Amino acid sequence: MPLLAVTREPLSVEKLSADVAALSGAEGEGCGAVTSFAGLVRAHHQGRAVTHLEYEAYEPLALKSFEQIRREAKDQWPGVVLGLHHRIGRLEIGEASIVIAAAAAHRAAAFEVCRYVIERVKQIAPIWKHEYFSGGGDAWVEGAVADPNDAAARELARARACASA
Amino acid sequence: MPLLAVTREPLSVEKLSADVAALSGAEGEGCGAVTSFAGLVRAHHQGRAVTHLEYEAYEPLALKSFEQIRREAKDQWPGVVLGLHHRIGRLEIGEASIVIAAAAAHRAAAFEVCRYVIERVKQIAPIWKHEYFSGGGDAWVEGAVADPNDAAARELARARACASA
Amino acid sequence: MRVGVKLFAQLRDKAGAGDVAIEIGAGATVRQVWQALVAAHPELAPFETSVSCAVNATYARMHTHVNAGDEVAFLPPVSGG
Amino acid sequence: MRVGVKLFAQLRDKAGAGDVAIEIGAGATVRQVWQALVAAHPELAPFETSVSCAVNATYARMHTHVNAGDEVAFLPPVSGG
Repeated sequence: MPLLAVTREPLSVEKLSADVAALSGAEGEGCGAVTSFAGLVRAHHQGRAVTHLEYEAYEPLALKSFEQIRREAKDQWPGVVLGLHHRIGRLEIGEASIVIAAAAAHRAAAFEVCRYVIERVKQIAPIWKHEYFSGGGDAWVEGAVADPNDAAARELARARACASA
Repeated sequence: MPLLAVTREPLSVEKLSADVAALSGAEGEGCGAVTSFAGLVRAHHQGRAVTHLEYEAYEPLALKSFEQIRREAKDQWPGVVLGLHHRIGRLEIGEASIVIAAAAAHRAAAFEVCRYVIERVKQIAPIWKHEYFSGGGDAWVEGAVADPNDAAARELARARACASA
Repeated sequence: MRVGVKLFAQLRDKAGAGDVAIEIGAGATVRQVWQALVAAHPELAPFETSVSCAVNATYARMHTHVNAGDEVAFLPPVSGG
Repeated sequence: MRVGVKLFAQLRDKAGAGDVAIEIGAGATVRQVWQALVAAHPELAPFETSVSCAVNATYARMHTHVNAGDEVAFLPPVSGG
């Protein structure tokens, strides 16, 4: 799978981490740090029992938003190699909806990119979560109003990603 | 392997992540986020070409330091499940010397614990890195003077772990 | 001219269709496409303040002009991750 | 009394041994064990300001008292991770 993808297949943190580490190791100072994030489907949301989820994406735009996020990350953290896969379709409890992996020479950048990317995905990726509840009923989750050019949102993601020391 | 370990075996981020996710999923709000960090052996260090490394540990004290770090993390981020494996012995370029995995209901705590733990390992774990150079020669790397009760060091680790927003 | 409109998530559920064809005058903006859509599907009106838009799978603005055959997408607040 | 001293990394390389037995008076502190060690291995003296210590595999202080048979470890600056 390419480093940026929207897919119906189960996600693998291990594979994506290995891919970014291999690319990072081939350049410059080499790869000294790999960070990853996986978002998993929880059995409860805001007090309601969830049986499963469905994720829907506007796939071509989602991929372009991933590319934008990668450009933003490269601008701020040159040399970091990013992998980002989002799953769509039906997901069961405990399955990963998103995996992010970042490889860099040193740990600070790898941590910061991983966190930055999940914040930006939640802000601008055209992907929607549909929750199905135990005992019936379902709801679309409404998150952020997507605006890829909102500088304040981008700054919030950067602030969440960057350590205070 | 237990969640905290010093080992001569190759490390697996995937296995450790799965272990912490399973434990986290069984409690409270369930597991919504898993973060990981892997430190890899780089081929270059401060301008010198490295052929391989050897890591040495005072194993029983290293394990106790891992337990202290876990207690510190639990105090600040209750509910986060932590896994921490450090490898010792000979390591080749590209191999992982350390893997950390953190699982939590929500992403902020999972990211912060992962970062906090690597900072604390570098401060207080009785483990030493011995570099062997291309063309001969070798050197022990001198890092931090280990002091498990140094409040300023602990605060520095916390500050590096915590986002500024 | 005719443009294709794509709707997602709640918007699609409310409208009862994910793909809608809209007839509109040449030189129309995305906002005018939205207004034509709401005229046909009044149940979409409450989304006006939170909807994002894209033209041909690129994020756009409500004042962006559209051409015949364009794919105009309207996106409710996103919730990926 | 006799205590066992464990040395790691540079300290072990400099001393040429990872395990050293030290004879010392009852009620001695870790610092006195260190001083006896340096008397036998003067090449360790430069580490005095950067060494950490443990007694029986628990971090200790230079003023900690040791007992016969204790394992006293001296640790140069650490570099794990």
